[in-house]
Amino acid sequence: MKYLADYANILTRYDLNIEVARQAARKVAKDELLQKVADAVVKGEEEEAAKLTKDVLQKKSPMEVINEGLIPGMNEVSRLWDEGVYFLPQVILASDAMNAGIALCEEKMGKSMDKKGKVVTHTAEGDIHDIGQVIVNALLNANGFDVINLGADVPVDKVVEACRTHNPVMVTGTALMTTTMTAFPKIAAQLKRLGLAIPFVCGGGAVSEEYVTSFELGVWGKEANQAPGMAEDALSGDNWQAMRGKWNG
Amino acid sequence: MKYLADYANILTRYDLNIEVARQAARKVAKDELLQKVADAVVKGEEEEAAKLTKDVLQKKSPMEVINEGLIPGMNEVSRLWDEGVYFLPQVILASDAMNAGIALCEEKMGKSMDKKGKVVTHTAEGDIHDIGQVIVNALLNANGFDVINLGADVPVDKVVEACRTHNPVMVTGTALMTTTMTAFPKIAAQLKRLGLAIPFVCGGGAVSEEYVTSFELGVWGKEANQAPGMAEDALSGDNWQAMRGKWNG
Amino acid sequence: MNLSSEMAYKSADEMMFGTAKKPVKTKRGIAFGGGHVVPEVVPHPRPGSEKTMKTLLREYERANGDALERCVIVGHPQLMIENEHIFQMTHNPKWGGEIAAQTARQMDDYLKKYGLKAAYRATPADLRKPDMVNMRDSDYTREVLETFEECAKYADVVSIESMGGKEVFDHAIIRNDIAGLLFGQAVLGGRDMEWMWTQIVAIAKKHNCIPGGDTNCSEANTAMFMAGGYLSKDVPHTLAALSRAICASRTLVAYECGATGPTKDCAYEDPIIKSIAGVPISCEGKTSACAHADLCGNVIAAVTDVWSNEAVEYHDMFGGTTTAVFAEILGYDVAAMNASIDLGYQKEFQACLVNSDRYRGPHGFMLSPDNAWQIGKAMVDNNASLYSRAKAAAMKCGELMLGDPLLKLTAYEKEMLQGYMKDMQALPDKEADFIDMSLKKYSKVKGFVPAAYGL
Amino acid sequence: MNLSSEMAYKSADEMMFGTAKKPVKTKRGIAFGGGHVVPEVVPHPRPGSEKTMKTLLREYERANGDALERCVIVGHPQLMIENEHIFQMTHNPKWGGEIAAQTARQMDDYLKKYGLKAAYRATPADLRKPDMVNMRDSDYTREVLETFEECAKYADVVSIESMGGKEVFDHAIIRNDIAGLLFGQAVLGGRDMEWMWTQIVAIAKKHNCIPGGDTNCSEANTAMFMAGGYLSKDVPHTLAALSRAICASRTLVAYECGATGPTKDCAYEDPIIKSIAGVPISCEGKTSACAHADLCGNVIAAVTDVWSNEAVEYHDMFGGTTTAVFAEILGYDVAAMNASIDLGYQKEFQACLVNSDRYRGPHGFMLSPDNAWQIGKAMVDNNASLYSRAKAAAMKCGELMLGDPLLKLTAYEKEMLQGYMKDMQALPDKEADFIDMSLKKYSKVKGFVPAAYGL
Ligand code: B12
Ligand code: B12
Repeated sequence: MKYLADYANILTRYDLNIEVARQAARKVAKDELLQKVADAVVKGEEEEAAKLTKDVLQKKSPMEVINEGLIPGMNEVSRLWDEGVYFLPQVILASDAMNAGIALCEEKMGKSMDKKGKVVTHTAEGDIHDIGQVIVNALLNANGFDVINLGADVPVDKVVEACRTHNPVMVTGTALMTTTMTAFPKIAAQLKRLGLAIPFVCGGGAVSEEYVTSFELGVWGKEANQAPGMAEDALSGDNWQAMRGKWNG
Repeated sequence: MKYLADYANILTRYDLNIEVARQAARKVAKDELLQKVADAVVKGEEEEAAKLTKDVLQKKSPMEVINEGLIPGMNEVSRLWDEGVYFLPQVILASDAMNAGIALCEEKMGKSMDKKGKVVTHTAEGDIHDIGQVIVNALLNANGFDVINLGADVPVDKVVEACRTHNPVMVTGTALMTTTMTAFPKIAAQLKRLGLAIPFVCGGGAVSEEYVTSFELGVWGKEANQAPGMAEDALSGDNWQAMRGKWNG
Repeated sequence: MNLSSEMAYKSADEMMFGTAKKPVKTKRGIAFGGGHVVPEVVPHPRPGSEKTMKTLLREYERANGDALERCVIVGHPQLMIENEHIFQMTHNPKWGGEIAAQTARQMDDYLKKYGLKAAYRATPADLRKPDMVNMRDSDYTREVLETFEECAKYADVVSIESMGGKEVFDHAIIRNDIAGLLFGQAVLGGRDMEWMWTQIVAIAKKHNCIPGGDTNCSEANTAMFMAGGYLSKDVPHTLAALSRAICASRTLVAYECGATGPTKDCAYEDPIIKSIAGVPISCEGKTSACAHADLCGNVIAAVTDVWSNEAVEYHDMFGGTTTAVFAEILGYDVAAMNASIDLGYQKEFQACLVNSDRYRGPHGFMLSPDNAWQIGKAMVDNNASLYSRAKAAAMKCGELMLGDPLLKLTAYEKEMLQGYMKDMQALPDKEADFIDMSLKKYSKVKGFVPAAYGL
Repeated sequence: MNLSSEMAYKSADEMMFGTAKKPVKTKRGIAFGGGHVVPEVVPHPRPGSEKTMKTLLREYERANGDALERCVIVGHPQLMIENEHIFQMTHNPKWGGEIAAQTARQMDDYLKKYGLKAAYRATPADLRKPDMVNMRDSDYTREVLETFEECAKYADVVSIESMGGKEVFDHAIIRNDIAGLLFGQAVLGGRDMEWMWTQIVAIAKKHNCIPGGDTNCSEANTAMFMAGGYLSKDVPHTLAALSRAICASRTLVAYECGATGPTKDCAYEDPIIKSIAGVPISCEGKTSACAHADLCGNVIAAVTDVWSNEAVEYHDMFGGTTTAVFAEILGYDVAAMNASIDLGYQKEFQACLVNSDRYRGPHGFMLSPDNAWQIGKAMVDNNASLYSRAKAAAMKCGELMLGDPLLKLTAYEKEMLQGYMKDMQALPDKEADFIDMSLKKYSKVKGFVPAAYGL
């Protein structure tokens, strides 16, 4: 078969035109050892992060290690992700590394560190398309939120129940089938009835902005990486109307 | 360029498989002369029909010529059309011929013959796609209905007004643009308010069954050749619910 | 205006998709007919969005933007977007202008940010329905021309689907009246086009915008859609094919008045136009199934320079919005065509397109490049008048259809065709005589005003 | 079950769309892979229609009927309709069966009335999400198998998108973990398929229904969609390509268990499958843009025997309902391909499809027939285990991508690819050792139950 050497008339590799220049991670810790910990997180090396955390815990308090090593490292990762330098797997691996470190610190403290706030996540009843949710979970986690992960194919009542018991700052839903997303308005209605006006961020392939903004509490999520920013807004007290105004339309 | 002699693997000429065998028109008049008139209608020969009508009117009463020559001829045409032998133009030309004959008879009677019943037809405001309506008019006409043709781009009020003054057995609307069909529910609503529960048959490329059956009075028209049958039903007293039950769903 | 006396192509073999004798360049670097085929996507706004200019602007911002974005996502190098005006965009000329301006800005951004080459075509709606308004002197007439002024400031290309002769055509098409088609489409339509297009070309030049072209959608397409597929019984396919041949006489007028192409996508007569005028043409076929069905989905691409979907209403599909989806499909369609060009396989590829539909029906047959060229040739050889070249085109088309045993016709359609041929032979040779005859014959046609055509 | 040890094709040059080494015939006279390409349209019901069996029956009656009618209107000789079960059709096996029965009746009518050759494919939904139910012992498992019983009575073809190994895959794909893909897709997925497909084939045989095939939609497609187009940053395209190569090891199991094809449309690994198994394959690309975007819209058609749109939700477009519209487009796509076959231009046509996408990205590159064949060859040469052939496929795929300078990769994706290659080199040769290693490594993955795979 004949193969062309020049395909400029057939297709354009825009991805090559726009690739973001790689950049080294910045120093984020004031201290040699803690920087090592941060580096392990930035590199997404779980064992390394655990090992280093153990060592540092000889000299530093758990909260120091968390707040001046693990978290700053993760923040640096978030920055690189936001700027398009990092891809999703690097973020996930980094958060695995951070979590390994935090686990050891919590062990030492004898209590678990307090997270920013709770977010309940789920994929709609009858729907097992949960990768979008998996990404959302990982990113929220990486940004210090306490994720109540209900998994996939979750009945309406179970979601409502979880909101009642955990009273999260935000609840999310993912659906990739037009025949399952119909659960979202039902959930929103029940939450309202219970006086729980929690911002309900819905996303997933089948879910359109038009659909989500057609029921109260609904805020449309286009990309999983919006989830942390949305959670921050909810944490800072924005109600669903304010969030819809900011993220939709 | 290379051309294939056999394209059986590429396409199937279903039209050849299903062509309806032509058939001669039947005798429909009991009398030589009237049969000639009927034949002229069946052949769609306007001048011929007029000429023959003139002659026959020497010996026969106008109502005889109409009821035993022109109309039976047209009925035969409708039969050939229903059976798929005749195409639309043959029907139109036949009705032109019939109308030419009827005009002469009416002249002689000094009054116009009474039609089966009135039907108001229009194409939606802002929409000039009126061919569907043109066909509908022709077929209704051919079947002896008195067509009040409002033409294209007709404002809502004008349609409603026409219904009030003419009180037709049926009203039709055509729209080929999704941005113009929105006039139909408005018309239906006003008719209801005025207590005119006239079956409102809506059709046209953009108009779906779902849409038309979503408002009261609405009956969906798929093919123009349904129009006469629908008008007959309306004439025989069927209300819009009955007609929707029969023609839609 | 001189009626064309020569073919742009010496033979049909010279005609190929992607290349036109007279290529046309845009400011963002697209060359229509410059060697490769360009996709053209046409979104249509959702019902309700036409309520205000604001809502309509937002609708088009998304619809047009989604198409541009999808091209970047999958790697399509070029895209033309056409907005076919809905009533409100031409009835309020500012609306059409604002939407053109907004889209031009979007396209500049995509060029700067990614290097995507895009172009915008504005197609004002011809609101002049002959039986309802005076073609040359009505508010609608003035609105249409004003809308061209507004759009030409920002659009790369302007086009229209003009309506001349429609009143007579509508009367004739459902009466098997071939003379009526010749009069309505060619004699009246051609005259109306000359009047319109001298003005459109002047407006476009003033704003250095490209005067694209016209289409006989209002007549030949109406005939084609009424003829429909294998189950319809409204109009014989043979008559629709003759109506197509006839309309080439009037559509050609745009280019004789200075329009340069890219022509209008729904002008299925464009292969004939290209053979004579050599302008880059835009065509639509299989990938415009979203807008209508036809029996020439592949063959119509055989000599095209731009490939379109005619129109798709904007809404969500699983794979994204309709405009994104159809921009992607059209882009892949042309990617294969352009690959064939660079591989040197375009002749083979073209043969596949042609053989797909050549015998699917009269339209596919007459629009095969060889037949389209012959119809064009008959036109330039009989260019005494709009009428004479239209009749010559129709006669040639009929001869070709009756002459090829592989083109099967139903008994009914063949019989009809033979009738049309007889009717045409009986018509006068001179346009003047034909006009006299027709003015009498059609004087009673609802709304027909000879003066509106300068008659 | 014996793992394939030979290629069905001696070289990639032998592979061509429309023809398969082992054609498959249906009762209404279609021969898949028998010399010409067949279109396959896939409607999806509108939300709300799933409420009762009655409403869903009506929905499919229209959606499937519209596609059949459109084929008659435009002249397409053959059509396969697939109904991909929504949850309710498999959760209530009777529903799936009733819909299959209804469609079979419609197809019989169209054959009798017009001579249209149609076939029906039923694809029960694999409700078994590994982290939620026991793959071999759950109500969902029983429902799926019962649904096959119900559908096989009326359908021409049955297929499934099986889910084995999904729990480990989901963990691995977002962690750049190539070993996890090998374990989840090949080792676990292949074992689950052997368990499922021996039963599916038995059921199909019993009702003399054709056991079509499987797809790694749940994993390789997930990776491909996450890699997305040129703007996504979820998964490197190079990893998605390796995931595709790996999945060929498990998808092939269906045919090693007696499935005969036509394969499942969304199995982009099918060109590799065809090179080994010689079964007729179904593929989807540009015309499935209605369902998702991909970077191999044309090349994926290069060796296909059936051409699909993956899925389109049923609703109205200007040109008719979506199923009518896409049946028309698919039919025209294959009409051009079939014309090329009868003209003897299929090689040139194929070259245009391949060159359209060969360098659009890793997927288009690895699925070009020459590369697909080489990946298949690596599999049969390393057929000691599901693991060994999967790793060989991935290694070969990686070598090819790194070896062709015309396949441009972003610096990031190239670096990642080199990393995956190193990781794979470091893995054990023997499947047993790899399994030991993996059982430890993934023991903490949510819901992973080795016993559910016989481990
Ligand atoms: C011909 C045509 C035109 C002609 C119309 C001529 C005329 N006098 O009708 C002209 C050129 C004027 C035209 C103009 C435009 N058009 Co136009 N046009 C078409 C086309 C190609 C064919 C329509 C047609 O005549 N079909 C044949 C007739 C017989 O079908 P029908 O009317 O649907 O009728 C059948 C059934 O519906 C039924 N029926 C209809 N009415 C009734 C009533 C009853 C009682 C019953 C029982 C049955 C029934 O019977 C018939 C079958 O037997 C369509 C393409 C398409 N897909 O439809 C576009 C189309 C309708 N046009 C379209 C557009 C956008 C336009 C323009 C705005 C384009 C422009 N920018 O200029 C302008 C409109 C200006 C305006 N204000 O209206 C769009 C509409 C999009 C939408 N749905 O909103 C379409 C769909 C093309 C497209 N895909 O974009 N157009
Ligand atoms: C992978 C896949 C599968 C996998 C799912 C694996 C899994 N664990 O998720 C498997 C094989 C299991 C599968 C099964 C089926 N599938 Co499936 N599947 C897909 C596919 C190919 C990709 C989906 C995907 O993962 N995309 C990537 C993810 C990352 O995208 P995403 O979830 O949309 O998330 C993005 C955004 O939406 C957003 N987001 C999502 N959620 C949230 C939440 C918040 C808070 C925020 C801010 C953002 C956000 O963030 C992400 C981007 O960053 C799609 C094709 C398509 N066009 O989508 C079909 C598709 C979704 N599947 C479909 C179907 C029909 C099925 C089956 C019924 C088929 C069958 N007969 O077996 C079964 C379903 C069974 C069931 N009960 O669910 C249809 C759905 C049609 C519909 N819309 O109704 C689709 C669209 C394919 C098609 N075109 O037909 N499928």
